[in-house]
Amino acid sequence: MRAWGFVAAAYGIVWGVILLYLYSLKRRYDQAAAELERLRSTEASAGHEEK
Amino acid sequence: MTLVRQAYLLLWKDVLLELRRRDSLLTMFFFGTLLLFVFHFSFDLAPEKIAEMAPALLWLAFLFTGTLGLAQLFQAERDNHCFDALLLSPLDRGALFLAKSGFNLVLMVLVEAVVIPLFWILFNLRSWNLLPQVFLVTLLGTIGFCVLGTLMSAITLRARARELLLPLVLFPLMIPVILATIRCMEEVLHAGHIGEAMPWLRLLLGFDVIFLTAGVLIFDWVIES
Amino acid sequence: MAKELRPVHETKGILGALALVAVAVGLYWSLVVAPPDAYQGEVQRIMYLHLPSILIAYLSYFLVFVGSGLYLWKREKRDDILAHAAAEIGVLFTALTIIEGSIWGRPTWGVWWTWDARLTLTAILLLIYVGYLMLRSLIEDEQRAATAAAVLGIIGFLDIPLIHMSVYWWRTLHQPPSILRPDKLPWENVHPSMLTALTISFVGFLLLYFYLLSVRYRVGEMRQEIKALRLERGAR
Amino acid sequence: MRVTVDRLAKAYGFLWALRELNLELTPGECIALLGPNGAGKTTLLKLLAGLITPTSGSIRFDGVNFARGAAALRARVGLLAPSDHLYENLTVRENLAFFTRLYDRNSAAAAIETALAHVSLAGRAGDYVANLSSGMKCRLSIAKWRLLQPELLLLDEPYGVLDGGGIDLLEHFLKQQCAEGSIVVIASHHVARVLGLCQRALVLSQGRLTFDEAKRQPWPSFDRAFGEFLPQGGS
Repeated sequence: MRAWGFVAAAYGIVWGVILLYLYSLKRRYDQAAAELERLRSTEASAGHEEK
Repeated sequence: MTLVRQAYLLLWKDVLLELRRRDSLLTMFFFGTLLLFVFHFSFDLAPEKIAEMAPALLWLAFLFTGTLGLAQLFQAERDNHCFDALLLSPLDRGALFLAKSGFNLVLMVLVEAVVIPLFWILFNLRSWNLLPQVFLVTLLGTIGFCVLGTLMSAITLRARARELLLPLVLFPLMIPVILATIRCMEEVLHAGHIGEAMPWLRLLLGFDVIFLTAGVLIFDWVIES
Repeated sequence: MAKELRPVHETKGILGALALVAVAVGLYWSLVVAPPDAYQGEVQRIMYLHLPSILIAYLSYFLVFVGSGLYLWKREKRDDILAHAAAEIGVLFTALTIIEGSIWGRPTWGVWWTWDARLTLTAILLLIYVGYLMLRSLIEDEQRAATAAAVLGIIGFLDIPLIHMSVYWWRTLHQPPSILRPDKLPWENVHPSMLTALTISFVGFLLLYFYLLSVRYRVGEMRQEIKALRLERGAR
Repeated sequence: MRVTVDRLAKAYGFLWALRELNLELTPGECIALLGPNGAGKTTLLKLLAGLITPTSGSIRFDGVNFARGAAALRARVGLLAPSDHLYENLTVRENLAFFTRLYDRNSAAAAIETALAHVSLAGRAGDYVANLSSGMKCRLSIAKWRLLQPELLLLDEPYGVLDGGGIDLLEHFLKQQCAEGSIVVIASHHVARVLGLCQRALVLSQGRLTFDEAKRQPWPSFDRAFGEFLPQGGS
């Protein structure tokens, strides 16, 4: 039964790390997407103000 | 032929500058001998053990002194924007690569020519007749080190904390050279000739040829103002 | 290379769903269906993670090499974004490979770490590509960072066969293969469902990998678009 | 050599240093490049010299794109930086020998001595460049480019460090270069000085080319385009 402990540790750590990475990726993705959205919308309005 | 002519011209310039300043050479000499003393005090070994440790210790010393040289490799070009002067000129960047690798090779070979005999003296080794072969192996390893080191020195040129970054990217890549030279030297010291370590010597040669070629071809893209 | 990726990240929702299914089936197969190994027992199940991870890592480094080469040649930003994304995920899977190997090694060899050729090689790979990521982050100017990284991406990949050779020779000369070596996996008498488990696991990892890569690539692409927009806004 | 600049743009980070620049330079022209600090003068010179790569657009010499790696084209362009681009720990003579060999030009000792005599540095040939004053370094640069004979010579604020004799030397050299068919571009804030020398003026303002005309004697359009950048009292 001790062997299953090692298997559980390996699977747990690997999928835990992958999930963590997925989470960080999602955060970066959302951050970039929001920034892009903000820039696009302000660009349109800023263009009007200047002209 | 332009490549060789320009490389020679640049090498001549660097050697001339080094003869005037002697910054790199002196610090490398001093550091190399200092390391021998540190090794001696930290591994207080029996004489027969030392012959076994010699290749690894020597290579450790060369690796550190060589990195010292690489960190200052483009120093002459940094003053007075001389790097721009070179970029402005019709210089083939491959020649710049050859010259800089060659210059570091000259520095390291000079240091090694002192440090290796000194090692034999300080650690009371008797196998003086094996020195030419030890030098030959060291030379092949040093070429590999300088070639790849110059490339890495050039790409870390504009990085923050470049003195720390350079060994960080360079050493893992140098593992074939480190292992091959140590194994060849061990075989030379043990058997008196290269003998069984021949495949290692071939690996070392292969490394030198591959990265020398890659460097000449790629350097054009490495260098940007 | 990046061009081929385009349709991939437009359909990355589907890709993600497929990856999820394949991973779930793979998990079921590796943990439940496949029988324990005759010699190693249950611990051998770690191999269903280990082998796909290392293959993915190598695939990643190959993509770094391709992206780097294309970037130096064509100077297209997207190739650099691809190389960066692949390097980051490659480092992730290399680290996972080492962790799995270590956990597998403890019951099998009795130690967490041994200077076995494979483990050493994987550790060196990790060092090289962590160096790659550090190099990127330590160069301020973006174009220079991309160029420097591309050079390291090419040189590093060219060096892998040499490192491989030297590390293997070094181990076989130094240390007789007295302990069980990981390349001595008992492939001769594998149970068919073990092979199936490995195959499904591998497909799952591959799908997951391309999903991660496409998302990471899109992040890089968006950051580039943000820069372009800022540039436009800062226009005088 | 004819230089064609087509829709050239260069960005640093989030800022455009230069935008949408079109330009045509013909052999024998001497051109003044004017504009306030930060207008993009140095950026334009660096782009023309090939030291930096454009963000977009192209520079062509006689129709050939001056992109990276074009060693043969680089040999035909010179950038005279007043006191830079010299090795401090080489002597005056060694510097000239190094650069003439690098450019594959006449590196004979006699040619170098003549060039040094021309800029009255013959007596300092054996001195290290580090021991020269900045005015002397500038004279040495003049000697260097006399030997290298570029077809496009770019100068970035050359007047600052030169004394009266030095300025005469420089202007004589530049006139001679133009007479031989080279293009000379001078970026400077000494408006009266450069306009005296040049036949054409370019004005850069905030990264854009706002003025490009041949010199005339009453020149109201220039005064209108450039007047705002001049200190009170004008040129």
